[in-house]
Amino acid sequence: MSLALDLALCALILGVALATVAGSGLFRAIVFFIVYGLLVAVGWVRLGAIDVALAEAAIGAGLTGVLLLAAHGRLRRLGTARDASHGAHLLSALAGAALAAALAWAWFVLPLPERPGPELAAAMPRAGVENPVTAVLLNFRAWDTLLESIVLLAALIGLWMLTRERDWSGRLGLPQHSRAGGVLASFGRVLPPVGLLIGVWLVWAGADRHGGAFQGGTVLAAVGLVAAMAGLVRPPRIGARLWHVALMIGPAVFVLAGLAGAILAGEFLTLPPPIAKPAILTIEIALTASIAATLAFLVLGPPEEGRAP
Amino acid sequence: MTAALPVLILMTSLVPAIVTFFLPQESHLLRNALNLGSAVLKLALIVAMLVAVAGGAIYEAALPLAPGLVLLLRVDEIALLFVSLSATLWLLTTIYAIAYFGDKAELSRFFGFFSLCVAATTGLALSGSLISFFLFFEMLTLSTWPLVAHKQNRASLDAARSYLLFALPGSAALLWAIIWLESTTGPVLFTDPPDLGGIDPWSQRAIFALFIIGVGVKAALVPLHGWLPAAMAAPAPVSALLHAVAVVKAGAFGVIRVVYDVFGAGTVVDLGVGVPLAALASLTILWGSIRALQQDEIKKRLAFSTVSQVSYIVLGAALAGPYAMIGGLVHLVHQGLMKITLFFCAGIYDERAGIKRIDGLNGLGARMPWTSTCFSLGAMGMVGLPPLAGFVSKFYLGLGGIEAGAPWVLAVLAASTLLNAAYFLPLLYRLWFLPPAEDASGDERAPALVAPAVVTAAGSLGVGILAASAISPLGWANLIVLRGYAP
Amino acid sequence: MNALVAVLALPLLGALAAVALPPRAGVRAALLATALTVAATIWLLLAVARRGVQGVILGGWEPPLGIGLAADGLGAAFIAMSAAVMGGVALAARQMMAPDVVGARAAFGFWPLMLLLWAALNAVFVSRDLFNLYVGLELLSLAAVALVAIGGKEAALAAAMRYMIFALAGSLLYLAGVVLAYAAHGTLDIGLLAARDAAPSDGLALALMTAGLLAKTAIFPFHVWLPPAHAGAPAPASALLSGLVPKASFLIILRLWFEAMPDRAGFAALMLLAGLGAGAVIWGSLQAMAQARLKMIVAYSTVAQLGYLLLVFPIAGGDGAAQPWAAGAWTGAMFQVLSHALAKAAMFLSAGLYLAAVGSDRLGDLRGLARTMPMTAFAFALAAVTLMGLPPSGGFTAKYLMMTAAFAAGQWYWALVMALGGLLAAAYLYRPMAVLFARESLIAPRPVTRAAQAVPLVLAGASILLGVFSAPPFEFMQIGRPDAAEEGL
Amino acid sequence: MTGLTVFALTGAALVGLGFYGLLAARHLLRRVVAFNLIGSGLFLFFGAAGARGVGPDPVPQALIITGIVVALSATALAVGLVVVHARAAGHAVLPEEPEEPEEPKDEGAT
Repeated sequence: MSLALDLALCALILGVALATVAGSGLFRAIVFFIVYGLLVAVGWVRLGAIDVALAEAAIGAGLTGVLLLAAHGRLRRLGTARDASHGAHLLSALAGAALAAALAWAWFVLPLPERPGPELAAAMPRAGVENPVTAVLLNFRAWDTLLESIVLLAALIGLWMLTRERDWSGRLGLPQHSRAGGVLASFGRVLPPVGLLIGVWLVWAGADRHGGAFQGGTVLAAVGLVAAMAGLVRPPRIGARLWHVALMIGPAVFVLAGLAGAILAGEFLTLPPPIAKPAILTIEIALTASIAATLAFLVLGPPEEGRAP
Repeated sequence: MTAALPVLILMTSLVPAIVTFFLPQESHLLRNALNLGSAVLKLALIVAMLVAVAGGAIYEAALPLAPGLVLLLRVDEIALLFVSLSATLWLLTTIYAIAYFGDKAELSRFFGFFSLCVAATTGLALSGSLISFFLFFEMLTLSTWPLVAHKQNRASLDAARSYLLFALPGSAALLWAIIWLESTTGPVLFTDPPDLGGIDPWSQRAIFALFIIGVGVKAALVPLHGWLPAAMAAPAPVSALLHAVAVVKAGAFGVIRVVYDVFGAGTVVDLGVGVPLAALASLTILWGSIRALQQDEIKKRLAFSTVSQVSYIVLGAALAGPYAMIGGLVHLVHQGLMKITLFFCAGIYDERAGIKRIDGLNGLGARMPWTSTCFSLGAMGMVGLPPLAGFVSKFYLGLGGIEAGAPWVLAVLAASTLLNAAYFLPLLYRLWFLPPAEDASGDERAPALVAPAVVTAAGSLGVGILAASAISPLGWANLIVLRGYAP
Repeated sequence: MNALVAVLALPLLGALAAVALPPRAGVRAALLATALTVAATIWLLLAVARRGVQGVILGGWEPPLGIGLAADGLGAAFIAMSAAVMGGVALAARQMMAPDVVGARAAFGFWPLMLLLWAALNAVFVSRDLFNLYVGLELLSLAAVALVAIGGKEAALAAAMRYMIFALAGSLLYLAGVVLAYAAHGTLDIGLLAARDAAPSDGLALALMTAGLLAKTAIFPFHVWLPPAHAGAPAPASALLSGLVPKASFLIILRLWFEAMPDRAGFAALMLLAGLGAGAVIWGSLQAMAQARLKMIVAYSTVAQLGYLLLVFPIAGGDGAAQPWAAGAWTGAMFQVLSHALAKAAMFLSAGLYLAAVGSDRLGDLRGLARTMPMTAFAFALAAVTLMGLPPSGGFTAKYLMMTAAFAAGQWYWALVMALGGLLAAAYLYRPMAVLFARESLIAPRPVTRAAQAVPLVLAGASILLGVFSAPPFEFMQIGRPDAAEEGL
Repeated sequence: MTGLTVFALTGAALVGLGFYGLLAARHLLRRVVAFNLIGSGLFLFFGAAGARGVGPDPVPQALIITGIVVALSATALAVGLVVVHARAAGHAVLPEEPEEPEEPKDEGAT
């Protein structure tokens, strides 16, 4: 039964993916991609990885989808692309098939290795959190997560570098033309408090059950974006220093906490067990704020004063 | 002190080079004092060392770079011969150059690279290992380029490009040879030839050929000589440097090192590569002379004459016998003295009388007696008239040819002497026996230009007359061969 | 607290400060962070030289659970390389990236991106964890792409786009290999991986990771993105991109083939890598000869110079690692990395100065600039000496060591490639030299301060001194090397 | 055939499909989508591999979450680049040959 379910789900995933790659029409491809992301999130649930499922749904399908849709909107009036030659298609197909075949072959020859299970079990009591995924992310492999939050920031600075010089002092994103009293506006009034609650809960719960700074931050970013679209808040300008502080506070707290660990406990990024939980929570809260701001700004895009939406 | 002295000698040209680069163009006095002072200091240090080495002292200084890469300065007799020649001529050329350029532009750059060139020549003269030799050989290549291009006009830049076009592939060949050799034998020191047992004879021949290509470019062996006549676009002091002090001499010196210290004269004979090299040298001697005969420009004629004359040194090395060796070594000095005299004079003719071509020389002997006398001495020396310097060289080379069982060398020498006479004597005839042109002008009221020429001309006369004395270049060459260069 | 943590944390904090503070204070904070990181780098060098490999077990969690960092001689030397180049670039950028020169946008973005790039480089140079290397590489790539896009013009944007696509594809291929490695061995730590038994999927994992990293290193034939990207960025950014960035992904290839999976490297694969390297040397040089702009020549020269690095694999990799010549070849390649970084940074900064002086880097517009800007011309010439591999530069030490080892290994053809590459480098670098040296000056250049001209001169001089004093760095880089030979060949 | 195998093979197929898309697509936005397909396929494969044996391994899950965020960052910058590049060039396609920067009309390039 469950195998049949998995088979059906995977067939669906593959079908939608195929439609994304090979189907005609860019808009349709993007919509298919969002559907695809949600299906993959279901797949993660089937694999028992709830945290990944949340991340995939919120980030992989949600935010990525919004990014792509927004870009599609901005590109709409441009000419359509020439297609590649048949020879190029054939070669690409061969390369893709070879890669897929190689990975499939690898699956069947993969040995079952000894994994860091015992070490993990021994370390969990000192990790400060109950959820092993959160423990790995924010304690055992905190360096990865720290760098990852910096990657987000680098992407945002990079995106801002794409601003035209004359737009540099403008507000982020396209100029807003909110329609007062529209559906979006009333939706936008209701959603933020609810979303805020969900976001905070995801961070809080991430310590022991499922969720975490990235999932929570994504929800908060979405709240902000909806509010902006509804005209409740106006996107800030690049020059707004306070927002810059919001962007860097998470990584900064993370680095400083790591350095404090190095001085107090001997190694960089050490969280001594007695204060591990509060430390992780502090880091997570600061990270969530930065992630939410960074993600929202990434979706808004660089300032574009001179162009109608 | 035994380690410091060679380093010190190197520094006497390296430090002024670096300092000079940063001197403003206007500080003539400081620059001249620096260059002359260090040249005198260097000469003094070399004289001190000469005395000590004649008494059997050995100087050595090493700077290990990476494994297998050791910068080794080691003073032996042959190194001293070359280094004293270049130091003496450097001093004279510096005096000459200061007078020649006056207050022209870009002099800090010129004298900087000039000193760098001499530092490189000193370094390669004193090199005690193959890789050190290569290091300084390349330094010479690079520091010569801005000198050749100094005038920065099209002709100079073309000449400089043609120089690199020959020199860099030559360097590649040399490096290739060194690495091929050292990957089997390990680092090669000049103290005793390495054991070549691990390399098959044909590879040894190939390595030898690569070596000869590498150093042959600088020695202007035919057909690798094309850059040298082109380089005449450079100012006269640079020509003096190229032809007498540094570049072609470095090539010829390299041939001597390759034959006697890398392979060993015995191996060269056993491999049968000496005779082909001697043949190539002979071809160069004759070809250079024939080409010189066809030139109408004074400096071009002198340039082809250099192509020809430097191969006497190569010939001496290739014959791999004691007499030939003496002839080759002594010609290293003699040719330097004579050729620098000729170039000094050609520069004076150009600078003071505006004469570049041979037909302009008519009757100049009366108007510019000092210059013309020096020029005549140099030219007659080149031809090999006894008792001038060139005769001594040719005499020993001839003996060496007979000794090595190659009597055809005598024919080459004879033919070359005839050709030398054919391209030099008409010049002397014009200088002294033809009436001057109507509009002829020119004087030699430039003592700093004429004095160096007088000194070198006197020198080339002196080394011939005093050849029998122990302190003459011939005496020194005899000492070198006695001390272990005899096969 | 130790020096290794400092060289990672300081540029990060500097970048964050540069983001948060107002423009002027941000630049000052960035410069302060630069100075502190350089100091921390010296501290690290001393620590490694005195006490050997410097390691950090992050958070106190030992691998396989946690992530280990280690600065061996190689990693520390690479960190020193980035400190040297970053320091020079920061000094140059104070003028070249000032708001009145490049506008408020680029002036804001450059400093945090530069420091993030630095942090990413240092993180990659010391990480012992394959996935952590992936994250570090991503940070590096995004910062690098952003630095290309800073140029702002249409061609720079196209170049950044192309760079991005190659970087993305490269990342995913690398990640695919990492996934296979963890799936087969249950660890990501390089040291632990080396100790595990070989799995059948290892060959595929190694191939995928290597292919991805080659694309990021811009190894022929994946090099097409590099020249327009490096030439399109502002000069200080080009110096970082060309001098440092490809070295990070190359170092990972090296760690994979020499440390993580040395026994899985077949000779044919090693020869294939070197073949690609040889192709890069030849093709990159030929392309450099055909360029009409100084920055494009210098950028194509990077393609060629990176090719040399791959020649080390068949000489010192696989079974060759146990041979007496391996240390020489391996260290020679590292010398090439270091001297190329210094020389290339000097060249791009010189090009930037010429660009600032005459507003163009077309060769025809650079005529006679050796006269007005002699220090810059001299810097370019010294850097050219290194790239040509002429003595006594670091480039020569590199080529000498590698060529000798190639001969000793019986692979003389690679030595031939190196010799040919040197001649080709002379050919493509001669053109700009001759133009600079020509007498007639067409455009009256704007004045450039001596202080600005000193930066490339110092960098180029350092690339020469690396050859003159090559014994200490040679010894240093043997620290912590798996099979360091006492004596080279 | 187990459920894990199904997911792993799906992951492999997605990687292949995405790789094909990345190489064959000309529209840059499609290439970005393809990049995301490869990433999620790879993660699926990884997740399936990590779920083998006794109980799921949390390490791959954490790595995948990191990977997803990193992929998003790259996607955001890539999408931004696509938009500005397309706006400057008039189309969202890269030329076949890289052009010479700053002076694109020039003949000197490749």
